[in-house]
Amino acid sequence: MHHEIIIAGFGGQGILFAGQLLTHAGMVEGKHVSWIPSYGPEMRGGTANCSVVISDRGISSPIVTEPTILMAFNGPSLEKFENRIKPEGFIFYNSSIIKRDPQNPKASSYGVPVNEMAEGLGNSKVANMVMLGALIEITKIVSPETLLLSLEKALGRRKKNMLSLNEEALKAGREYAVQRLK
Amino acid sequence: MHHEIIIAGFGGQGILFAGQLLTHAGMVEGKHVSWIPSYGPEMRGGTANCSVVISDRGISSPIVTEPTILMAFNGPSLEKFENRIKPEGFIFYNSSIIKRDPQNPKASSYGVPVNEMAEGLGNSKVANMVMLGALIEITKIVSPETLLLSLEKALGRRKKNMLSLNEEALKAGREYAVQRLK
Amino acid sequence: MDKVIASRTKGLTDVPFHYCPGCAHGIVHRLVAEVLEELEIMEKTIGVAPVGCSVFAYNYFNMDMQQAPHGRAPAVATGIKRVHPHSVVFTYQGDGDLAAIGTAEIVHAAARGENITVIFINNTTYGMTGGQSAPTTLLGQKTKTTPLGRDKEVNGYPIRVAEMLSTLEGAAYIARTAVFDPPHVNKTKKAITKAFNTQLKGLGFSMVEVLANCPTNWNMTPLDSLEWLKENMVPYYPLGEFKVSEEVDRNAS
Amino acid sequence: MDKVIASRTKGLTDVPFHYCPGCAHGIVHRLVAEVLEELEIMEKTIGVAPVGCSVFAYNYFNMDMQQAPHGRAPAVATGIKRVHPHSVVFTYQGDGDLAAIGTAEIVHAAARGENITVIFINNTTYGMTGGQSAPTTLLGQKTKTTPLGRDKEVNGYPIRVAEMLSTLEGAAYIARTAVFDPPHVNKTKKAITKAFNTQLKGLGFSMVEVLANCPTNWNMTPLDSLEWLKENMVPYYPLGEFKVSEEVDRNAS
Amino acid sequence: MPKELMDGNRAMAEAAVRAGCRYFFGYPITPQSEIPEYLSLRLPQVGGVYLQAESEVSAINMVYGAAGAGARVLTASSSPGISLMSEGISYIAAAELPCVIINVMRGGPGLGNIAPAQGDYNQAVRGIGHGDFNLIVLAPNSVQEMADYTILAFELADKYRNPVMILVDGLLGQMMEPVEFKEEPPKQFPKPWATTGAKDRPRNIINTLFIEPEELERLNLKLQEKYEQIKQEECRCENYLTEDAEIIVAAFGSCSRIAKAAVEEARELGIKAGLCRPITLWPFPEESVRKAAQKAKACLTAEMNAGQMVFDVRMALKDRIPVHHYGRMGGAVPTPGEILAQIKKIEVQING
Amino acid sequence: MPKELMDGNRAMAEAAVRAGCRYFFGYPITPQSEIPEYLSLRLPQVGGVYLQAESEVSAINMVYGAAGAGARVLTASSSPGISLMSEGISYIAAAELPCVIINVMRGGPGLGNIAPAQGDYNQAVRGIGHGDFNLIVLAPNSVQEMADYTILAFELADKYRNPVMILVDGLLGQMMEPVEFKEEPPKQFPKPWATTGAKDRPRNIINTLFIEPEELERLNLKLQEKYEQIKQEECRCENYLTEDAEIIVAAFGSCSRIAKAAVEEARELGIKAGLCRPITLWPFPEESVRKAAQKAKACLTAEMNAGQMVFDVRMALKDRIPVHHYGRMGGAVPTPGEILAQIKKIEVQING
Amino acid sequence: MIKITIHRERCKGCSLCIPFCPKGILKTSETLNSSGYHPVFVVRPEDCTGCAACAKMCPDLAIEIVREE
Amino acid sequence: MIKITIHRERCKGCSLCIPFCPKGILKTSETLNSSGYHPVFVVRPEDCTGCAACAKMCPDLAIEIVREE
Ligand SMILES: Cc1ncc(C[n+]2csc(CCOP(=O)(O)OP(=O)(O)O)c2C)c(N)n1
Ligand SMILES: Cc1ncc(C[n+]2csc(CCOP(=O)(O)OP(=O)(O)O)c2C)c(N)n1
Ligand code: SF4
Ligand code: SF4
Ligand code: SF4
Ligand code: SF4
Ligand code: SF4
Ligand code: SF4
Ligand SMILES: [Mg+2]
Ligand SMILES: [Mg+2]
Repeated sequence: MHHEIIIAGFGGQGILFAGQLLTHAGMVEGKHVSWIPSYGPEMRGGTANCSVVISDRGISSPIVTEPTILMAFNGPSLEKFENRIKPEGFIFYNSSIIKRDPQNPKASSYGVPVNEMAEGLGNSKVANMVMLGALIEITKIVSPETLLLSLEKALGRRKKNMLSLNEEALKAGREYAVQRLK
Repeated sequence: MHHEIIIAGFGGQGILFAGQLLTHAGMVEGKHVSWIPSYGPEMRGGTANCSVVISDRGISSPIVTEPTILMAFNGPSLEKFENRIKPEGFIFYNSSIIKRDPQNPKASSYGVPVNEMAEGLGNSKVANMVMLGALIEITKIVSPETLLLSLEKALGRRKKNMLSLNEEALKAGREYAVQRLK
Repeated sequence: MDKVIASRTKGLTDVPFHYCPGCAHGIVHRLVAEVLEELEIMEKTIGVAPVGCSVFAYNYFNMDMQQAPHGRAPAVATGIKRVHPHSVVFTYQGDGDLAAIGTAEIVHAAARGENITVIFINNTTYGMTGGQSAPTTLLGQKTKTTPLGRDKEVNGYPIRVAEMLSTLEGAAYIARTAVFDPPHVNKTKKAITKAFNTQLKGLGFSMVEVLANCPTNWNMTPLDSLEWLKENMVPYYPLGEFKVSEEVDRNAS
Repeated sequence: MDKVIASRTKGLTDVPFHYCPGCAHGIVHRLVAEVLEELEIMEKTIGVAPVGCSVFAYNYFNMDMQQAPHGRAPAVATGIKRVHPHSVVFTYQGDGDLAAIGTAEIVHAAARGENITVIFINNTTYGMTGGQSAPTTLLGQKTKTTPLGRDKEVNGYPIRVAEMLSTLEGAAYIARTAVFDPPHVNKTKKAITKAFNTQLKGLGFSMVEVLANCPTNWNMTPLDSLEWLKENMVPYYPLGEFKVSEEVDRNAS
Repeated sequence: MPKELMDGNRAMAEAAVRAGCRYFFGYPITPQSEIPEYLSLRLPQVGGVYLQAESEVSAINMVYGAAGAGARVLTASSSPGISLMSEGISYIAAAELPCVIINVMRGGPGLGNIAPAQGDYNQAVRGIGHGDFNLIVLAPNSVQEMADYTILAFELADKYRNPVMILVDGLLGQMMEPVEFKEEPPKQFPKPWATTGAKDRPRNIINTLFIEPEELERLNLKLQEKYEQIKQEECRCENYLTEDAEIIVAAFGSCSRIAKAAVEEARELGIKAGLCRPITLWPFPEESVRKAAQKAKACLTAEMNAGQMVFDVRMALKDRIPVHHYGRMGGAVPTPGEILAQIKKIEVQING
Repeated sequence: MPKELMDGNRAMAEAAVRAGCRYFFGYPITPQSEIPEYLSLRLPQVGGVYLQAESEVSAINMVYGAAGAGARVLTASSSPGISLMSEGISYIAAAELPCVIINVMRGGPGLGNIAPAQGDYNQAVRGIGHGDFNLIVLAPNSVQEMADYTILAFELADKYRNPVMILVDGLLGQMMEPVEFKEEPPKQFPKPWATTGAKDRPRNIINTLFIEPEELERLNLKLQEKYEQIKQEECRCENYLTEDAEIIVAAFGSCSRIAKAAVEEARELGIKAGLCRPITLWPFPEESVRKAAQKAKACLTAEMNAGQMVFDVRMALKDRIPVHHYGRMGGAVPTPGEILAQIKKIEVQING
Repeated sequence: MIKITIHRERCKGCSLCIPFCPKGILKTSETLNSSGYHPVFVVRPEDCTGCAACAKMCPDLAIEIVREE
Repeated sequence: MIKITIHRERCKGCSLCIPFCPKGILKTSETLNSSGYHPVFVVRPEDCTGCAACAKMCPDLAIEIVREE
């Protein structure tokens, strides 16, 4: 198992955090992992993305140029990365904002209306979790249990109430995947 | 003609100035010349010396390690340099302060009581000129006329009265050499 | 005929600011540009912006600009002004820039009575690098490098730059203003005008310290940040003119 | 029993000073050393001397010493003091060192209320490098780099360091003294004592600015130089205590 | 100890604490600010001091003071800030004070940008500051190594009384990987020379002024002797797949990770490529480089600069084989594919 | 013009004025203070400005401002002060601003002393400041050359929009020799890019920030291209008695004067020695060095440092012949006799 | 008559203008502009007095006001 | 009784002590010490009051004063 993942979107969409979570879960499951952030000069707004590698074998280069998985949270991100995907790769995209299908025929594409779903749960900030839920349901890259564990660790004691919200969002993402994407 | 000269003494004895004068006169007479100062960290007191090269041919190294001429204004200077003199070289030393003869048998030595002679002229500061007078009289390294010209240029317009004093000191040095050293 | 009450000033280019929503850098950029336009000196003005969130100022101010090393704008401005003494030279500096790494440069530009104008944005933090503490961070204020709040035992006391520079004879005009409401924005513009007039009259060093917000690194909404500024910064950093050389006021606009 | 009225202090080594005849550095060295001896703190004192005529201070002060880069003594002292907070740390700096290249370091040491003591020798020139102008050179004063006298239009105005640093909250004790006659030498010693006591009480930054001569570079006899100091420096640099934190005076020696 | 997921900057910061470092003096600059931010919370917890200096010039001089006073002390910055430390670093080297300096390089010259780069190699290994002196320069290439070599850095600094630089870039500084901190206590070295107050011993002096040329020459000879010893004892290098390699790729730091992937891909294509990764950039592991290139017909250095280490590789190989250079600059990061393309090109040249 | 007897520092200062330089920003330091002292009187006489900055950091940034504003501008310092200029010099190189920087080297590292030394060679030619950039480095060896190359320095700076360093030492700076100033007016170059106030033209921007790696890489490629051109066009070297030389002594600056005397003495003893004197230290005149060594069996570099230029000589000669190094450090100046002794030793080695 | 224009694409939705309008006629839009911000708009343009309080606070020069005569 | 000693070899002949002596008993020597300075000496030691004004001004710690009891 060897996955190279790019998660991309606006700054503020929880892109980097989602990537860290995934990376941590991979580590907990005994995989080799790496995470690299990338952002522009703006403190607010602008674009952000991160590269995650989760693999059974040691990671030589943590740089991801041809991802096996793309998670695109806005249009520009999809445009930038969709054609770099490895054959038989996956594209997860935010269909709340992105109103067209990805153009890469060699990849399996999954649109998830994460903004609407997150707002439905009462907080637009958990859109990233909805997407993660769909991702792990489809790719099985890490187990939901580990991801929850990682989430718990990341949020720490102080944010107990955030935890259940994030948990719900994850679950919603997984359910959406089961019902609508499979 | 090729002379490598070291002039050495206490800071404040006009060592560097005497060297510059000699160098300038050499230049005016069409020789190749160079002058290098050397002094300690003290602003007042301490030791000072300079290396002068006056030559018919181009000067490769301006560094003087084996001088053909030493002008020693105090004891430590004589001690430091007397044994580095080239065979057939000259030693001029300040016999007002240095109460022993130089030890180098291969060099011709000339003691000049420059402090007393300068004080006799009313200003201990022209001791350096007295020594220069003796030097040029004995070695003919530059002519007295050129040296006076250089002196005039160095003192500039503002110090006319200093000029005649310096002139007198030069002359006294030359006369001493004629009468006592030849 | 229509009368324009508010519109884009020619002192700025058309490039949208990269600043965070509600950041005072935008307000002060506009004020400086308006003053330069109104004084009709844009064509002879050279601006200097060192490093800080305003490092991209050369994209915005519609005139000759030099970007400068962190903290060194007053030295760079001095170099320019000595070459072109009849030009108008200003620096635009943050509090990390001016009050930390650039302390020597600002003190000596003021002491020399260097005939330049300094716009000093005091937002109590290093905005650009993500909110570390600055020499102007208030006691108790939390930043990325004073995670438990600034402690005078460890980090000492915030520096009041305007007061400090006012002890220097070369300083001809020194004022501190703030931009938390429209009247204070007006006062800030007046002070900036006075500062540039000081330079135009050749009177020496002029500086306007503007108390500003950094909603992003303060972790506040823009409106809350203005409130915080008014309630916490103004008491420690009193507003007003600290030094006005006689001639500045004489027939000042 | 015999009573010693004046003798060499144990605070100094036996090495003769390299200073020029009549240079005040010697007087102030003696005063600092005497105070350290009298307060019985030599064994826990670490001195820092940066570059200037007093760069060889490590040869003279009979205690642990660090020589520091030009202007950076307050930073070096800060490093030492943070590692050994119960030691006594002082710097000994010239005016080129402290008021020019080291401006940022001294301002921030004072602002931090760094618990160190600074002895600041203001002789209006760069003694060691041969008499160039300093930030404290008086208007009209001739130096090697102001050959026609300091001109405010070009070089600006002399900085009054004591006054400037007194605007900073971290400064607990700031005084200016001079050493042109025995009574003022006494006052200087009192101020130095107070400064070290400030540190011993943990009150923060203390500095004594001492108006001093540089007969060599002023081109004067030592006695004339003291007269010049009194007549020209004192009017521009008034003597006195500029800042005395309450606790300093409370049962101060 | 379980593994933690950490970015390289924080891993170095935590490792410093574990190495017994209790003092950090620095000034914020991207992309290293995680180090001061982490330590501003962490150091006070262990009785240490985090102090933000007013500038990098001040920071390095605080380090000078603290190191002279006998402490294990750290500073960190990025390219422009390191330049400002040049004078201070020269003093620290001259005074033979131990300390650790982290440079998380970014794109240059000038203000440049905050993207990862390796343009400060020359500065670190031979040009920083005035006069003849050397820093020991360590170039880890993973978060784990960043932790491990930080501890080593403190030990080497104390052992040789010499400043040690850890030279990484923004990519390594901000990359997260699992890291494990070892439990062993750090090695300690006595410091009888430190200025701690001259109680019950002769006074100590920290000094770099030697007015007599003879004296200063003596210091220089002593330093050169020490550097010779370090060259003998401290060269470190990782050679990977080099035994039978016809093409050696030499790379350090983050770029060596990318080069490693390229080498692996080349092997899959049947090209006998190998990786030579200097870990100490000074002393430069000449022997290991020569050993790596024993069977090689060509060498390629891959760097994120205009060609800096390539110079040392050429010196080491004495031009026995051609040494090519592939570089990206200004914060641009090469991909394994780009390096592979270079390897292929060379393969064609040497094997026709 | 009649010859004048002048020290090297003043000769450079006067030459700068004659080259049209009207601005000097600097900070006093021995052994270069004659430059600011001279200019503080001289510049106002010709309508220029001498300004003593509060530090070397400030001085170099004043230079940055003045150069950006289109002026011919000079600064001068000595080793520790040059280190403090590192950051600013990197900015100036990145912004492609022309200026001249004089380093009158002294003994290092640290505060060292004020005696002449050549320990900043590496710093000047490859390590000063962060990022990939180069200064043009000129190394005159007489007072006349100091004057001539100062004028050349201003011309090269303007021509290539690049900072130029004149690298000398205290021996040259304070040595007096006859000097003749040429009457030709200095070459001038238009500066349409300068910030002079944007009247009747689009505005000008002086900048070194390029946030996108691609952009910054483009700047770097442009710089590298320029450096390549300079390498092609500006190498300067003096070869003396090298045609038939079996032993080449390579030396620069003041040390080359001493080496020259040693070579002459060797010739008198019948040893075929020759002198190769790089005048541009960057670009390093590799071709000329190779040419000088055409018939040579060995090379000796003589430097007042621990061995810095020797590296470039070795690179140039690609280890075709052994390259020895003789160095004095800390302000100690070698004598012709010392160098001669080395030549003799090598002579024995190569000719048995 | 006062004509006030708030440039939807320049506005970053910071709200600094809103509380300073004496007429209380500024409001945040529900919709996003292309930069992802909720811009401000004028609820009752006819009530605007042209006092420019809003424009003075606007960091992004999003507000233009003209008195048409 | 006051015993005042001026260390001839430490004195640099700067004269700073001379004018501050209320008794006017300090004077510059005609002869040089080994550093080349004309040191100061006490003309009438018995007149010395031990006021130490001289010692306070001396930069070179050349003056020692003891009250013998
Ligand atoms: C020599 C150097 N040190 C550090 C930095 C990193 N840096 C960039 S901006 C900045 C501080 C910005 O704060 P401030 O000046 O207050 O401006 P603001 O962003 O708050 O407007 C720092 C430390 C740098 N670019 N150069
Ligand atoms: C970085 C650096 N710049 C310049 C110098 C040269 N320098 C040595 S001492 C000094 C100034 C000394 O003046 P001051 O501090 O007033 O001390 P003083 O000699 O007058 O007591 C200077 C400029 C230096 N050593 N280091
Ligand atoms: S970080 Fe702060 S100062 Fe910088 S643009 Fe954002 S709000 Fe303004
Ligand atoms: S140069 Fe001046 S300051 Fe230095 S020792 Fe001499 S008199 Fe004192
Ligand atoms: S101009 Fe005045 S009334 Fe009109 S919208 Fe703005 S603040 Fe309100
Ligand atoms: S102040 Fe300007 S940017 Fe902010 S909400 Fe109002 S119109 Fe928009
Ligand atoms: S102690 Fe007083 S009386 Fe005695 S010599 Fe000194 S100054 Fe004169
Ligand atoms: S003050 Fe001291 S050094 Fe000066 S003359 Fe008097 S005794 Fe001598
Ligand atoms: Mg700020
Ligand atoms: Mg001074």
